[in-house]
Amino acid sequence: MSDKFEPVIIGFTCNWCSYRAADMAGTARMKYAPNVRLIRLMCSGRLDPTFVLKAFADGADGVLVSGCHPGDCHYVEQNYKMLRRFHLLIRLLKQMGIEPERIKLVWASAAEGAIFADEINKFVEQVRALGPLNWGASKNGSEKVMVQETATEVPA
Amino acid sequence: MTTNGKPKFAMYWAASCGGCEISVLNTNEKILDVDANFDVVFWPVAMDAKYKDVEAMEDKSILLTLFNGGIRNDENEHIAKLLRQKSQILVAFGSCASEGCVPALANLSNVKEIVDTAYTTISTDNPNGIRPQPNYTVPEGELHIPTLYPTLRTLDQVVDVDYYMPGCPPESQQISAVLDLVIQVIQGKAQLPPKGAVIGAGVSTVCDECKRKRNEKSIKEFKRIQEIMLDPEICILEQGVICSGPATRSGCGALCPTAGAPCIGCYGPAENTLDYGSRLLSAVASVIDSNDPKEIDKILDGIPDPAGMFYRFNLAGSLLKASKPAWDK
Amino acid sequence: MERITIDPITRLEGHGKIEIFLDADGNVANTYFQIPELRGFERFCVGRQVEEIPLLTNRICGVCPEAHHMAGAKAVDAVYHVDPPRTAKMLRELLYSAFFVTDHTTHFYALAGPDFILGPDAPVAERNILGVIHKVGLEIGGKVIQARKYGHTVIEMIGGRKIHPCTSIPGGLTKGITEEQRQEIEKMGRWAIDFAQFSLNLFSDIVLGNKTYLDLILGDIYTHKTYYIGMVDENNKINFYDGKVSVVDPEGNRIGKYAPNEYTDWIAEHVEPWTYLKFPYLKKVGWKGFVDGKDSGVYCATPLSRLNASDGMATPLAQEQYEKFYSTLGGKPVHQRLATHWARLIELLYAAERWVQLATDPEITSDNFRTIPSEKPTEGVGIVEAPRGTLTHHYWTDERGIATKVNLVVGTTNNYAPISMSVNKAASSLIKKGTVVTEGLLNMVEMAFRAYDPCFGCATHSLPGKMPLELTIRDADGNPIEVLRQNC
Amino acid sequence: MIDDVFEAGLGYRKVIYTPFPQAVPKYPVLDRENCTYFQKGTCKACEKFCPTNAIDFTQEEEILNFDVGQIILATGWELFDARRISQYGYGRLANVFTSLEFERLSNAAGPTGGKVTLRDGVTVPKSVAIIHCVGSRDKNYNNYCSAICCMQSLKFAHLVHERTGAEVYNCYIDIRTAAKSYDEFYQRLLEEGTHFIRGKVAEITDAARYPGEEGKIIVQVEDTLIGKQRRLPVDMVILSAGLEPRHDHKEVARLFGLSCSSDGWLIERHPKLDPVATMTEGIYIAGCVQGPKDIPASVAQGAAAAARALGKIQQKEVSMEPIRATVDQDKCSGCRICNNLCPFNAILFHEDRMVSEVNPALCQGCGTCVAACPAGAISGTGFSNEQILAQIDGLLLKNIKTLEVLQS
Repeated sequence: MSDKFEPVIIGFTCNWCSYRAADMAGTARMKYAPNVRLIRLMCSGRLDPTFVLKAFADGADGVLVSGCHPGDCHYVEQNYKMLRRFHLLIRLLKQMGIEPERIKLVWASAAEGAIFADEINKFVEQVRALGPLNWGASKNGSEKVMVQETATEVPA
Repeated sequence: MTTNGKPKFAMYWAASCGGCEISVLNTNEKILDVDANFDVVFWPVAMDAKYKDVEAMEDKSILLTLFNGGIRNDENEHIAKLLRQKSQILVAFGSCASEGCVPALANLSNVKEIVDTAYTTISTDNPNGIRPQPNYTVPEGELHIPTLYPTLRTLDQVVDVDYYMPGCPPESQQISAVLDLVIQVIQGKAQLPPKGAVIGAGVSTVCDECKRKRNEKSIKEFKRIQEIMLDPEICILEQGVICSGPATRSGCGALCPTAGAPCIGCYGPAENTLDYGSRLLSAVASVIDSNDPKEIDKILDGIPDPAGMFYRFNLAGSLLKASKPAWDK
Repeated sequence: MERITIDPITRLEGHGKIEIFLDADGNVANTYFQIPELRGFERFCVGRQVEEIPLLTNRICGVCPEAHHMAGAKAVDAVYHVDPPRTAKMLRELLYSAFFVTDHTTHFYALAGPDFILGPDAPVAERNILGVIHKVGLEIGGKVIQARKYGHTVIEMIGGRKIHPCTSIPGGLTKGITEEQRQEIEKMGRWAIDFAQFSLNLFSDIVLGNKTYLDLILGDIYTHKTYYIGMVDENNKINFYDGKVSVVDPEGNRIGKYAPNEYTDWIAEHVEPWTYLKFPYLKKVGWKGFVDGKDSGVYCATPLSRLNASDGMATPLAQEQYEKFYSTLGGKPVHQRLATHWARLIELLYAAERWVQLATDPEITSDNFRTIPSEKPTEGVGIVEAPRGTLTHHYWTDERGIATKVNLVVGTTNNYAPISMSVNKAASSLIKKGTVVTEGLLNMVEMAFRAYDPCFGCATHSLPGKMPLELTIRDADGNPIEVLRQNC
Repeated sequence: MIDDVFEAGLGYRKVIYTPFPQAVPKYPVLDRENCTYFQKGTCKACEKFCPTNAIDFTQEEEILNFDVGQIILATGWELFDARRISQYGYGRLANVFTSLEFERLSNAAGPTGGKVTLRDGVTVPKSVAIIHCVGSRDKNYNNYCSAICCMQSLKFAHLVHERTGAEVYNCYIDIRTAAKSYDEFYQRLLEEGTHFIRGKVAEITDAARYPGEEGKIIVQVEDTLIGKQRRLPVDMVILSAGLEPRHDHKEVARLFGLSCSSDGWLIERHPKLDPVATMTEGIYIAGCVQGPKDIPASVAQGAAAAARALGKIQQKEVSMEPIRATVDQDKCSGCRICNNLCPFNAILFHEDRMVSEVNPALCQGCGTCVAACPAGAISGTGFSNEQILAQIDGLLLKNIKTLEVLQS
């Protein structure tokens, strides 16, 4: 067990692009940091800010949000609706004392497995540099977050 | 202690403003119904309360306790636990107990900042930088004042809560309706709602009760209420002024929008909603009329205080509960 | 050293606690009146949109949210350098007058009334509003409920809500009133005038007609010679909503009047390490400790203070009562704290008369209730008279109208030093070596501060109302030898 | 009249003409802009000559509305404009042709009757260079492979060889012959003696530098197989221009509620499992509107799309993906936040009851309205709040009581 801080990151992916990009990265045997645990949504437009807050409150150190490139949304333009929320959410997180560097938006097409993997790796390092957020464990007497030392296999 | 066979009733305030109590008093004649149907054992505002008597009671001997106010210090917490122990039904009464209300905005700052601010204001004469001390020795002896908790918490973050009654304060007619229901339950004419339910409010949101005309929404610019003359007939949010009505539980009768002011969200989140602020944030942001990041940012400059705007009444009860500076050492 | 703790904290929401230290002779050595809570409004209002602060500060106190709403509204007007139209100011003052009727009624009948009508030695179980009703008749209960109901009806018509009004914004109000509403308001106001006169007659019959009470009022136990402040109009008549704050010395001489934005020249707040609440005093005189007299900056801001600081009432019936007040009590200024209850009823009458005056103004139903601010927001002070004292809100903003600093000098806070002194004096006078501490005696101590109608909801930004007490007498080792409780 | 459309500017047509030999319906049309009657007000000679009185000068364009349940989009492609690669000289050098031009030139029904000539219409080229991947597989223009150019270029090489006996040089990046009988054709060309040079052409110019280059077009190319720069002096150059989406692809996509890839091709519902359906129920795509493809693939996809449409008609009922949003009518406050958010117009507002409702036949299940509903009144099957929040819990090892048991 190393002493190196392993950030826990929740990633929200779009069924049509980034989820497939992650899939592609996998099938192409490209490695990306196991710190990111992905949740599939049908569209980034499904991203409810509640999910992001829940992830942080439950102990995530970072949140990755990904969607189709602007103009490429499978549902025409729903990724823009996520974009609008994302911008406002960042402002809120800043006020709550969560560094904007802990949340990242990545546009990735289904073909961009390598780019997506690269972005994940960069983001993991970025969050690692910030250190643990420890939100869930910090509340008075509330339960401690269990963070495993080594990343386990994440069911898709 | 009275033993007239009537079920026992208690009402208590913790860290609150007293508006809940006033709203109960504003039910007027309903108070008499309470008196007729209950043995009021503990209600500081209306009667001489016997706290020690409560302590001496058997567990679960109070049928109904309405608890208002948030949990700011150990004393609040202590009595919350006591009343939980003594009560069959504990209701988080009002916004403070349910979700923290305005005082929970203090959870955006840490206690040191709060104290420093209070004792360095422009009118404060404090050349020696004095701060109140939990323990302080005066010539005659030692004095104690409680230490503040780092954050304000809701009642259900401290004890198990049976029902929630939202509102700042809960509207009198809603209080009357709830009291009627409980009286009917006692008389065997009605059933209690399932544990954990929100009572004395609707299941929809304030728009449901708002008479203003609504259209499809598309916002190009957010405005502050002092900047425009609002059309009294049309949805306030459509006019660019953020109104919390769409996300706020119904039950008040849309009082503020009817009076020309935006809803500020005192009735809390709608049914089964995990986080009030993110619901409202998501809704408001979704209808911004731009796909260009720069323009979106410019439009968002019209919401200079998202935390205050979206968590005005709900910070303690939100997912994040408090800002990082509030709890970070 | 023996100590007596009058400790409402043990009732466990804790908003006031009195420590009485006895000296070796068993006499009172000193008292400390502690406020153990702080909610931090001055901190967390920072960063908010300034027009929202009048809504947030409402929640300082659910008993007098109208006062915070009005002080806040005037402060945000000043922040935006905007002068609301006459109709807006009148509507706000109309709401505020109705509120004063409600609030003063509640205090007199529910909190102070029992002391006079039933007597301080009456059994605890009877010493409440129900006891009052039993003594003077059920009809009064109905009238008190009616007065509260009417007041709240007007508050809701203009303020949008019965509790925590929401309609005051920078430059005026979000809405006006209709002619039908005006007629209803006028009708209720006329009833309120009758009710106020009825209340004064009741006071006159029961209290002034009873020599024991009169002696109690005029006695030294409840007397302090302090400065007084209160808001007055341009004719130096009392006004709750607008004007300048008049300051008079213990001899009744006006030493000046200050406008809201000059308050920092006049008022400063002293800090003690053993309590969360600050002690305001007159800056020009200086903080000399918990003493009265001309050299001590301790001042008082209550109904009695307002009468002392003014030259009279702006309405005829109230003016008559004002004159009667001073002729009965021996001229200005009146220092006897228990006279505050009478002063409160005179204010009740004034508020009811003002209510009708404003409701019959032809411009009150005008549509001109808003001025849209055109200047950049900067800084502003708003002052109103809250029922429990002069209330000052001071906001600073950046150019976007986001609060950067907030200062609040709240009604009850003004009176913290005099309340402490009154408690000390009452305790010192009543508790002597060998005294058996009875509930009645404890209540006499409580009466010392009840006259101020202290609202620690406002002061601590916590809760209002009648204070529960726990009095503990401890021996030299700190072991309790006797415990007495009231309301706890 | 020069026929800019079908003959690619190489041939002529009359003012009254049939657009192309296989036009459906096969009716002649009248070109108003060039008709003497429409321009000057007199003539109508044709009217007199027409034996069936088929000419009607009063006819106007009209828009016909059809109510249909399904639509197959086969709006095709546009040719990459070779002028954009200015160093290739198209439009400047007369004997640089595009693939489309050469297609007409080599066609038996074309302007030259199938005779391969230079721009003068007379001279037969003695050497021809065919440039592959013009505007394709080039990050300056289009990243994608246009799919048809390899086989098209091989066909051209074969035709040139067959009709003129000229030397043919094919400059290619890769040869892609991945379909039945394609590679065999490539082998045949190799045997015919066509030169294949692996390398991307740098420049096409008429500036002669060496003897023998005068009067020729010189193709500068690096032959990467031998690692040498080569200059090919030829008489004729054919640019195998790539396929591009139609210029109005975005409007078409918007009209039908579809989305395009970043290249501009319409996106199918699923690249493997549902290649002709789209995200909009009842809209199918076939041919190059979905991506570059050759004729067999286009025909196959067209037939597939037709079969899908017929299948729906046969079933007489519509089955849908179970991922749909629904509005809880009790919780909906009628705030109308969601009304404007659906690109498929699936959300309707009932003025009478002041509630919104999702039309399940139109909803595509993206979930945007679910995320935006401030009342939490909209829920999405398969991706409900509870389900996603439970996933977050699970991934963060929260609220999992059994886990500790398992670990211990």
